[in-house]
Amino acid sequence: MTGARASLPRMLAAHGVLLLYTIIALFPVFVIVVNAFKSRRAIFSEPLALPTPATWDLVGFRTVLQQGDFLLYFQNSLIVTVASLACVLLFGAMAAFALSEYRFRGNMLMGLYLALGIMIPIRLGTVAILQLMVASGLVNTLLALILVYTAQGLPLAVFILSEFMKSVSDDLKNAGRIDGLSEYTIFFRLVLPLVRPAMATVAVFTMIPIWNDLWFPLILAPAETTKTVTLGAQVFIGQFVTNWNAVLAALSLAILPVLVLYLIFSRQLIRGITAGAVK
Amino acid sequence: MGQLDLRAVTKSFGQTDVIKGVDLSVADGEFCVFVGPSGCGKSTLLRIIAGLEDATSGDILIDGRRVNATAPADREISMVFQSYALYPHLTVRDNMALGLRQSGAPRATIDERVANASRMLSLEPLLARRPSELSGGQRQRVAIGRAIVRTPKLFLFDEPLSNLDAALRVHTRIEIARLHRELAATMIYVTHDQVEAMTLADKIVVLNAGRIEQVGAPMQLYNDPANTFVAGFIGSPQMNLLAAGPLGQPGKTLGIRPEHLELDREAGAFPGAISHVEHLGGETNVYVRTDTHGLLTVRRFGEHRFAVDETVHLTPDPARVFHFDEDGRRLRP
Amino acid sequence: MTDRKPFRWHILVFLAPAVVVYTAVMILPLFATLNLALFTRGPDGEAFAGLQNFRTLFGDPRWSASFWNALGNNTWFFVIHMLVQNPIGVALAALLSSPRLRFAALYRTAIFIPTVLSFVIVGFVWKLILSPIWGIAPGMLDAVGLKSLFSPWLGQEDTALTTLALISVWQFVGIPMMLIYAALLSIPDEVIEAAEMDGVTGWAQFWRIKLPLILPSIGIISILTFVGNFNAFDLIYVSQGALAGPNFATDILGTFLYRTFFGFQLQLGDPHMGAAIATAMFVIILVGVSVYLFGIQTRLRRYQF
Amino acid sequence: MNRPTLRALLLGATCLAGAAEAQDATLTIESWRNDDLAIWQEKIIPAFEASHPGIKVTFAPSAPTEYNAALNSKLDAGTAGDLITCRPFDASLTLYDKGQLADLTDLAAMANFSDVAKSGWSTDDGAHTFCVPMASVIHGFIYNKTAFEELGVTPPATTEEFFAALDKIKADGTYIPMAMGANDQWEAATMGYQNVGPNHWKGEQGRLALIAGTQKLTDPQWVAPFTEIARWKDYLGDGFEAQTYPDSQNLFTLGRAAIYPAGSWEIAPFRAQVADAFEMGAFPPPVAKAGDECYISDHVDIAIGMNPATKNPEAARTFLEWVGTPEFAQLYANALPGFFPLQNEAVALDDPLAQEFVSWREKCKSTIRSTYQILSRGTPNLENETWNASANVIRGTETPEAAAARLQEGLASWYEPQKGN
Repeated sequence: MTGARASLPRMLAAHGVLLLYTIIALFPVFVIVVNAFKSRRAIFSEPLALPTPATWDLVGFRTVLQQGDFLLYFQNSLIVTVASLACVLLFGAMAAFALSEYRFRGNMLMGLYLALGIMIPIRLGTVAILQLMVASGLVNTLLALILVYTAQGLPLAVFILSEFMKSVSDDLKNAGRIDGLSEYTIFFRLVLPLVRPAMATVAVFTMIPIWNDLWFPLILAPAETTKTVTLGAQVFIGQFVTNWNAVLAALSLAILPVLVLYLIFSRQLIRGITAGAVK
Repeated sequence: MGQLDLRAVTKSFGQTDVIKGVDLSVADGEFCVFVGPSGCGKSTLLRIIAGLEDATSGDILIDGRRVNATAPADREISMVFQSYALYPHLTVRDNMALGLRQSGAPRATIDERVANASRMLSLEPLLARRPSELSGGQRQRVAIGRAIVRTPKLFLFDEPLSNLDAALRVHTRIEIARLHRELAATMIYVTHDQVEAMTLADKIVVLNAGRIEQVGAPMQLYNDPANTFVAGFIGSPQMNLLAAGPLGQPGKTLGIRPEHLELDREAGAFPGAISHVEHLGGETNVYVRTDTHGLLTVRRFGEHRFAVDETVHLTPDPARVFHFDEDGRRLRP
Repeated sequence: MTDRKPFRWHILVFLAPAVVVYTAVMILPLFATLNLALFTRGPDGEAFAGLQNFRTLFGDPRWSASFWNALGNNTWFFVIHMLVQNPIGVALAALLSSPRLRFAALYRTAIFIPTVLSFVIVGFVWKLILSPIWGIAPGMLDAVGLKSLFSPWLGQEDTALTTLALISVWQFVGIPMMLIYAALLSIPDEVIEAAEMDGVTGWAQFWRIKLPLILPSIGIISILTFVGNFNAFDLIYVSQGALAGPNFATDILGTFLYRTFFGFQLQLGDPHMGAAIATAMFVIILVGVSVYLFGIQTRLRRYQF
Repeated sequence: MNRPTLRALLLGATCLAGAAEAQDATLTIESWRNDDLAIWQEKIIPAFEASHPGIKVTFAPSAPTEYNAALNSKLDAGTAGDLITCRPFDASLTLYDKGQLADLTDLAAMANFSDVAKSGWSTDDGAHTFCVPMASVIHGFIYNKTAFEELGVTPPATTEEFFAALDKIKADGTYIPMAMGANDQWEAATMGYQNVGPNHWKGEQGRLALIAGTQKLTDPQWVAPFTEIARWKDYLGDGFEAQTYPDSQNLFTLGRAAIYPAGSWEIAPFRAQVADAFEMGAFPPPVAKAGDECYISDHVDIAIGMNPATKNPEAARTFLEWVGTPEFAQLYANALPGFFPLQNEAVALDDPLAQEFVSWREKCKSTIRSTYQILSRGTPNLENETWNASANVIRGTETPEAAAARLQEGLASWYEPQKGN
């Protein structure tokens, strides 16, 4: 198939480069997955070999299933991640809209204030956060985690979204105002759909640190009923011996839900963009 | 130099056939307008000529050379987009110069051509500005300028005036006509506005649902439409289509342009009641409701006074009627 | 603009939820912590010390040597990301956004997968791959006759940091790729088509049309990389430990801070010195972000399509 | 945060919670010993609960690297568990000083422990003890007995025999002579420096002299351990610079290395991993010449104390008394061979390798790691510096003399008795 715009050599070169990089990206993942199904001995004697009947070993997965309630941990992780994301996106987009759309006294300062959070690791505030959660009775609840992650995700979300909101056509918003739409309707009906790709992007990289965070679940919600997957998997990391079978099994299973979330968002990203292009 | 030939060009998007076999020749220096209702495939056809879409089958020839697999840039054409598609980050000058610079033209040539084009389009004072600092009409002129400097074999225009206000549209229309004369270049122009088509074209191609209905000079289409579609599409106000039977005429349908329908207060072929009158100064359009033929339009030159609901009588000029068969095809005597 | 209205409540409504949550859960705790930098623990409990902790951090040769070492390493870490991660990310995005590319979604997802991995397994698998003992990297180099190039990169002072930076690049290249990809897709088709007609195709199209239009996104990525790198911690921590060996060759501000603030092994946590380091980091990042916001971002032109 | 309000809230919550579960007192143990989760759940807790109805115990470990940081945060905010596993020396002493560990001096079970056993968890003057000692770990060398027999190597007693054995294994080429890596640094310090060191500085004698300021780290007996481990470089596997601690363990348990500089904690996991692949033996750190007095590092490692903020102080003390009994020692030592009880009363061990290790207590003089008491209280931290220095020395990037000089300079910069030396 030769088209006017898609020359064959160019396409082949593109595929070549992408394929090469895909291999680089996936090779270590392949190593992880392959070894999750092998016995400890086999992992280290031949890390690259595919599991054979002799080395096939589900001990990692068995340990994971026996040790603690991983289904519940997964559920907790999902609840925390999705709820935090929803809050980050909604609150973040609202604030970003206020900052990028309206001129008001202190706009610039407010923008800088909201950006301060990306400059200090939130981990430093641990003790004060924990005290806050104790005072409000939220220790060992998922809400505590959701609040922390929302706060943690907001600065970046506001920063990026306000950048993108500046590229939404003024004419469109003004047209809405002339048609009598309220500022809220303009935001929810006109602006939000147009920045959907940006929202998807923000969602994607807000969710990853949340999903993989170990610290706050450990401090704020270490109870059995509120454990997250990452925290649950820590059980297998010992002082002197780490049960790599179980760690690989638990953490490679933990990739799947984030991957699904990623696929959902990346579809939004593409849909949002193509929808915007159609006149 | 700028001969275009399309041979049995088709285009499908999945199951949908958008272009259903188009054959067309456009001679060097000709101003050819594709006209048709929206969704008829005229823009797609233009994009196929440009190389922005690939034809599903058929041949596209420019100056006799088959260009189906030639990149747009190598077809020696240029295009003016509906939304102008100016590069937002470049100045007017750079917008115009970019293509030439890319093809490695010497600096002097670029400067000269940009200077020529901007003189032709009165863009000189705007050369250092960016698109966001221009008005709609100015942007349109830059887009045209960008097309001119490349001295292409073929100019393609994709509804270039639809984003302009009425006065500017007339002005730019004349501008384009003048450019065509000065450049003596082949131009292909897509519009849904039959007035633009009539005023600009050497040759009009009427498209409907992915097929060419008729090709011809403006007056040829006006005076000799091949079917009811062309008859209805060309001319404003639209041609009246009457049932032929009650008038004892041959064929299924009878076409008569509003200016060829006689209106008389006393007597005529059939009666009707005036439902609305439009006074345009130079002409008066009278809308008449009839029992047998529905709402008909009568166009009379000069100022005339009619009252709404007044009963009048209509008579078609027998020398000016067109006869169409069941399928809408013209029955020629 | 709606300047004539008496009070624009909607601005308040739009800002309130974010500001409230952010202030209560993040800013107040963080500044309570940074405030610790002004105190020390003496024999009779905490005492106000003014800038003494900062004098120690920058004046005491031991503290300042550690600090400058960490800052230097951090800068190198950032440079590698800017020179490797972002160009690769942009290039991949450019390839992915080429029209009518098949399997684009597949490539995109595959390249993004490392980003979602937890640091624990990233550290594990790369140590396994690069290990001189278990033979993946040496074996693969051997297969192409380059075994002599292999060395225990993670264990040598001159290569460890670069190796870790490259691992981090491997993990996070998906993020600039995504952002740039989104930016590229939002360039109107007609502009690209106009370029095609002008003969500006392929790489030239990328350099002359697309790149200038996505510069604001590249700016965002640069600043995100900067902030992310200067806050980085986990990868080094899981692969080299809090002492960031060999011989502190991989010590960055994040590990230096963690070690000082929370303590490590027999070293007790010193929240006061830790807070001083955190404040220094905060100032560094703030300066970087301000330079970007006021020096660069205002000069980047944004285009409404 | 407004502290009084917070306290009130906390108290309120406590009362409510207390009323709800007046029947059973539940004790939560904070620990870094993820490794022992199964042992606690399956052996120790059931044994305790069987003899103490009305008290429920939960073992809640966190990853060892996060333990100190997480525990401190939770103690500061008041959400830590009732019982706290104690690191030895300053980490716990600081908690005691801050009132975050209760004074347990009056616990009856404390009588079962010697002052040395309690030293890791007592104030500097020994007047107060705040954790019940649980176990110590002993350093030495574990070797692949099968390989030794195959090559005709016998366990060495002197340094020269040790290096001769290494030479022989190296010459043969089947096995990597010694499994140790420099990547994680602590291996080099703990299993290298602190393992062979006591023979040079004569155990407690040298350690206490260092604390008193009468010896310096640049004295020959303190440089010699560095010189000795510097010689190990030639016997380590290819790329040992990037070899991690788990790599070393795997090298040995997969039968690829002949000698493993060890801590006794390896016994249980090695048993499980080696299974029947080969036989293991152990020998103590070699002495300079045959007949020299030998010293071993028998390091107090783990203890357990009480969070003063506990809601169930009575139950907690009951549990701690039980931890101080020989019954617990018996249970713990045999569940975790390699963690040796610190009680006065001898405990019968089942594991032959563990028996071998513990038998050295009879032949040699015990000491604890030189850097742990008092000397790692300032900045720079002597223990952490020793990790770095040991790894550097083994990698050959710093000479033993330079490393010793650097440590001495660091120590003298803040430690009064060493100043002016």
